[in-house]
Amino acid sequence: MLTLALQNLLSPMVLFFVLGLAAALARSDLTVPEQVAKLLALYLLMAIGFKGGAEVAHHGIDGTLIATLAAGILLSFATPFLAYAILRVTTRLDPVNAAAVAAHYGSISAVTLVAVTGVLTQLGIAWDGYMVAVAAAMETPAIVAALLIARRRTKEAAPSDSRATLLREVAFNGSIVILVGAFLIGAATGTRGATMLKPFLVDAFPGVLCLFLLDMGLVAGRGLAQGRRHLTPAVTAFAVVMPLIGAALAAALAVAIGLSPGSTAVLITLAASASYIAVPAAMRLALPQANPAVALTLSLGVTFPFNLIVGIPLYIAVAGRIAA
Amino acid sequence: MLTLALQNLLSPMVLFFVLGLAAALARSDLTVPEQVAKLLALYLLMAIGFKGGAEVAHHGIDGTLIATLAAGILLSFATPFLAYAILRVTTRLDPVNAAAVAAHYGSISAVTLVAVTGVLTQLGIAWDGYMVAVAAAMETPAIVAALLIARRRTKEAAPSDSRATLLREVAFNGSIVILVGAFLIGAATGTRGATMLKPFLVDAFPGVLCLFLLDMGLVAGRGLAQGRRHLTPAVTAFAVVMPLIGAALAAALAVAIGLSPGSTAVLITLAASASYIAVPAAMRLALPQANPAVALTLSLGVTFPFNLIVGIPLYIAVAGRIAA
Amino acid sequence: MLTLALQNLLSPMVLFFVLGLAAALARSDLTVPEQVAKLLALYLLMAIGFKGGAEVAHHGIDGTLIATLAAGILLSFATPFLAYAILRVTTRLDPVNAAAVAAHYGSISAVTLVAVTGVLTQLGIAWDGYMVAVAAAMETPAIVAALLIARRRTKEAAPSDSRATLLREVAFNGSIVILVGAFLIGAATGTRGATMLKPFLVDAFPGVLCLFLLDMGLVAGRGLAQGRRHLTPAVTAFAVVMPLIGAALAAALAVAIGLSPGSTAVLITLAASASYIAVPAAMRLALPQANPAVALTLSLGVTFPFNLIVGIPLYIAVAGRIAA
Amino acid sequence: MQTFPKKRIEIVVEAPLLRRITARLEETAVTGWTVVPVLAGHGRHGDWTAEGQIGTASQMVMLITIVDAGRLDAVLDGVFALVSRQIGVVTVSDVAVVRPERF
Amino acid sequence: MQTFPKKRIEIVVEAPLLRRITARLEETAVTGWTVVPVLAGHGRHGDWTAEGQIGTASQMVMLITIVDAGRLDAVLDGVFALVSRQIGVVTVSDVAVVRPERF
Amino acid sequence: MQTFPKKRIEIVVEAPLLRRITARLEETAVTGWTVVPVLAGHGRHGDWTAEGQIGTASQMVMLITIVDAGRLDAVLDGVFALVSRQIGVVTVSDVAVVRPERF
Ligand SMILES: Nc1ncnc2c1ncn2[C@@H]1O[C@H](COP(=O)(O)O)[C@@H](O)[C@H]1O
Ligand SMILES: Nc1ncnc2c1ncn2[C@@H]1O[C@H](COP(=O)(O)O)[C@@H](O)[C@H]1O
Ligand SMILES: Nc1ncnc2c1ncn2[C@@H]1O[C@H](COP(=O)(O)O)[C@@H](O)[C@H]1O
Ligand code: NA
Ligand code: NA
Ligand code: NA
Repeated sequence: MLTLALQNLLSPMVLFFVLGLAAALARSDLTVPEQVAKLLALYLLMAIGFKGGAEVAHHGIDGTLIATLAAGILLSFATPFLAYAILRVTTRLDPVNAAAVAAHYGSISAVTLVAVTGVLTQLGIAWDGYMVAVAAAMETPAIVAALLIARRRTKEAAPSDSRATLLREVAFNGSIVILVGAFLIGAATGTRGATMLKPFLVDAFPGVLCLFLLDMGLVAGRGLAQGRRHLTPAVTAFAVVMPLIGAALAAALAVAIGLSPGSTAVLITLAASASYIAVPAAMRLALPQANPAVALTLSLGVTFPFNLIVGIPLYIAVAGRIAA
Repeated sequence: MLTLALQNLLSPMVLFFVLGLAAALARSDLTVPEQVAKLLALYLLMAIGFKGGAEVAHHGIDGTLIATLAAGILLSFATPFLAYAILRVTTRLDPVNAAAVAAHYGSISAVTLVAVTGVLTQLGIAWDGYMVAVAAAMETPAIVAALLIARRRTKEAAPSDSRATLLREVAFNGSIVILVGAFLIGAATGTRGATMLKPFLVDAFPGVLCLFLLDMGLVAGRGLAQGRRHLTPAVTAFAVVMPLIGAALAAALAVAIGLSPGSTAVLITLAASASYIAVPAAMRLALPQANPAVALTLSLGVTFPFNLIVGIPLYIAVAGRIAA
Repeated sequence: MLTLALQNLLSPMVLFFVLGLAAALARSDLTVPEQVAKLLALYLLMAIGFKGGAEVAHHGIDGTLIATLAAGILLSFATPFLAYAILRVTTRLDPVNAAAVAAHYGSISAVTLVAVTGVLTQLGIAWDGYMVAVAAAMETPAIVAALLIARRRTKEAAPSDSRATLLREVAFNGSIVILVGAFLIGAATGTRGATMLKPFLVDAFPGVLCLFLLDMGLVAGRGLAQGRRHLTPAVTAFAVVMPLIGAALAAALAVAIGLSPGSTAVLITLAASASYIAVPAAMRLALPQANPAVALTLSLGVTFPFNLIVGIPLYIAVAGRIAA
Repeated sequence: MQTFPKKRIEIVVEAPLLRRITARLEETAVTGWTVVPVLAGHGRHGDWTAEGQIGTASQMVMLITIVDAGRLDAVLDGVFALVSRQIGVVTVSDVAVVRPERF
Repeated sequence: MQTFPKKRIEIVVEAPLLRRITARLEETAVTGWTVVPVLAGHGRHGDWTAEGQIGTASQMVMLITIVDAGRLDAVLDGVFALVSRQIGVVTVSDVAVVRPERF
Repeated sequence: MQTFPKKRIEIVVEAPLLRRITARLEETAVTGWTVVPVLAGHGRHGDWTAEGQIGTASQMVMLITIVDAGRLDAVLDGVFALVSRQIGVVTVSDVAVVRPERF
């Protein structure tokens, strides 16, 4: 496991992330232009969705799919209640901000998903293609949970529009649509499609991921510089401990379902990850009184680096031991 | 032919287009950023131009080039008169709008060209590299024809600047310059250049095309949602029948010239396609009274999907039967 | 050597540059969107830095590194004094503008570095990976020199902020950070990283370079059209002769150090190149009274095309003769 | 050239809210608007920049709409019902137009 | 700091027309202008957005030019000769500048 | 809706100078600003365009800041100390805001 950790630390992906972080903290003017960052994210989600679908076309779906989907949805929905309770007890965050942060930690980070599959591919560990669908299913339930929490715990007036509109928007948000769409296309076109798109979607993947992680490092670094003041010890501890709690819960469920080592690692990583595309946007509409910088600083500034550098190798090592 | 149609329907390219269409109609916020869309278009035109040129460097040019160029120019110039007549008889479009739409259908769609070559490559059907030059030559004559029609049929004052300036701008518009420029470079550098650029321009092509067609689907879907009201039954019928008429004329000419099956398919597709880069911009300057949404909704919202999903496999199948 | 020159002239890279130049001068609306241009530059610097680092990981560093670094710094610091003297004697540029231009010619052009490595790779000539570090080290000294010159020769008030801030900004400017960062990552991850990133960073490199040089041609062409009036015969002559002087100095130093033919060609090209990313921005802050169009027209409009088309094949040929 | 006075409303608002604002403007019978990208900003919530962002949550846009003075209050009421708890800035200024019937 | 009154003209116009407008401004001896990108808009012709567009036909840009009041009419006449049949909006407002000789 | 008069300062300035300007604004206790990208421009230094540029030297940005009239002079002094020798344009105009305490 130490070797794995070291190998991970010295992987180009982690190093490009660290480069971005360092550049931002040194106030370098290095930037990835906004539209380029969006292209990189689009590409990675398309690639991972398609790859998952093609894998499903190849190996078929077995009974574990339904169980895993259920486990994912459960994790996404239950985690925010746990996270909220922890935040209220251990930190000084008010109910609204605590609910918003809890939503981020219940939901998943597509970028962390991309990173874990990158490491698994590098290590030659297979994972079930349908985990892509599980990831998509885990995005929204946490938002529902957070809205329930916020309604109970706060006396705030209703947000500017109906819950239904909001949930519809989240369910059809761009990153889910491309992930699920590419998954379905991969499943429909199978080997023929996979061969055709291999040079673009598979061979170039690690390189694009490096460039993307450079950008994530830059954004995280700038976010940390800006959001420092939100990082009280208690809140920072939450951002490191909460992923581990989510990981433990996911590990237990994965063993119960009997997932393969690769898929176990993916499920653990999803549960340990915190959203920063879909949920932040939803929270701006659903809980506008929450300060967006709090959740973003935690999610991208602390939890993502933690997962990328420490978490992922740890989750893979654990998955290797506990999984069938 | 049914197999071909089905195979086409299940190709990643068509499916990514459909994904974009569906996402737009579901009002997803999935978008391809503007500058990224322009990069994708630039890449595809560069790739197809270069590939055509390299093919010419390899196989040389035979006598059919001149005949095919003449046929293309004739098709581009003649079609608008036919299209205008049909529009005036079957629809309620006024002369100016009918002339503008006619220009779109006389000219060609570089994106449809890219799509047909994508399918041909996938099927392993060769086409003559010089068809790229034919495509470029077919872009402008239709605009001249439309201006002649508009001058005769409308009493509108002259547009804001001279015809000469306008035609010069069209002839040097970005998509023609990159297509023809890359063609010449491919022809000049031959096999050596082709080997060097293969990973970027050839291997990645199908993947980039998928991403691009996703974008085209999004834009077409949004255009349809916006432009619905222009789609009267008569006008919609025109957008499906006109490509078939253009295709039939091109098929006849291709047989007369004795083109290969692949090149016949390309010529038919070009004739059946309707512009939406060069001509729309030219019409805004030449016939500003025309409502741009009418032609764009038809060209991108109806004719392009029709060609991509139904037309191209049909044209390839027909070409396979009639060509030498 | 004639063959080399001809082969260079007919390389896709040079031809795409010429295409961009021609399109700009023909006032075509062909453009590479701004953020796309920045992506291409980011990619190329990342690729070349990483490749250099991976090469160092493979072959190690020998004693010549220190000597070459020293030579590079010396060239960068000394050249501006020479350039300034020449400009003041042969042209009518005032002291401030002459100092600004001198800074550009002392420093290096990362884009020219990318181009020369592209040609070397095409010719199968090896160069030492650490030349990437040398390039980075050569960026800043010229700016220090120019500030010394400007302080002595002009009675201008101090610029808007301290020298220290400015030099820090230059040292951490985006293009240096990505070049050096990718170099270190390449060196740290060695063969494993190189294998993983090869399809993206190595195989696609020539193609991306072509697209980038198309953009450089467009920008240079537009700059020439705009900046024509600054191109007096004396000033234009400087932009052709100064690279040759820099090249000669670098050649002498390379021989003294005993560099390999490939590295000699790189050092000569660096010395012969003129900055147009880092130095122009620094000059806007340090010497705002200087007209930015003068230096940019010379550097990108004259010296870069000269180096790309004539210089690089010449420098490689010379390096092949004189190097150990 | 004869010109006619109108009001120019400039709204800097979080990108996720844009759809709701334009829907509200449409309800208030505003005839048109223009959305301009924003690169970066600074306010009570600190600094932000669009650079490198892959989501829209921490992004802002600027919406400009020219309206008749008679409709100004209705438009401002509609807009403020939405933005009052969001991050953003609304300003109003006087402009002159040549074709007054359009606004 | 002493300031001097000038006029600010803001033109939202279709991208293909931009070159002709700037050429006209140059003919009218306008000393400068600035072009700002536009992301999306809504007007009598419906909604449009720049997103995903590969051509310029359905794209708009915003041009801002500061001119002396004495030249306002000449500039507006020149601009309207071009934009009157095109899609777009022109507004004029009062601004103050510090270096009046520049405009 | 009650509104209160403020000043809107619009600064078009070279991109490399932006950091120094915002630092100066912060020193002058300006509460916020918004930066808008610029595509192209024309002035005494000729034409320029952002297209295809890989560096920031020949690029400009537009900064907009709403300030209280009482602070206008201090802000303009601070800004002009920086931009007077740089390439750029500064204009001031009147605007109304709804929440005056913010500026
Ligand atoms: N005084 C101001 N002038 C111009 N823009 C402002 C001003 N205050 C705030 N903004 C913009 O509104 C955003 C949010 O402001 P705030 O809610 O104060 O953080 C800032 O990031 C700026 O883009
Ligand atoms: N009232 C308005 N305020 C601001 N921008 C407008 C307004 N009306 C139209 N526009 C802009 O001008 C474009 C064309 O307007 P129209 O010709 O009315 O469709 C719209 O898409 C908007 O970008
Ligand atoms: N009169 C003006 N109106 C609007 N923008 C201007 C004006 N003059 C200059 N600018 C902008 O400021 C930049 C630099 O101006 P200059 O220093 O005159 O070359 C120009 O490229 C424009 O973007
Ligand atoms: Na989670
Ligand atoms: Na056609
Ligand atoms: Na040099």
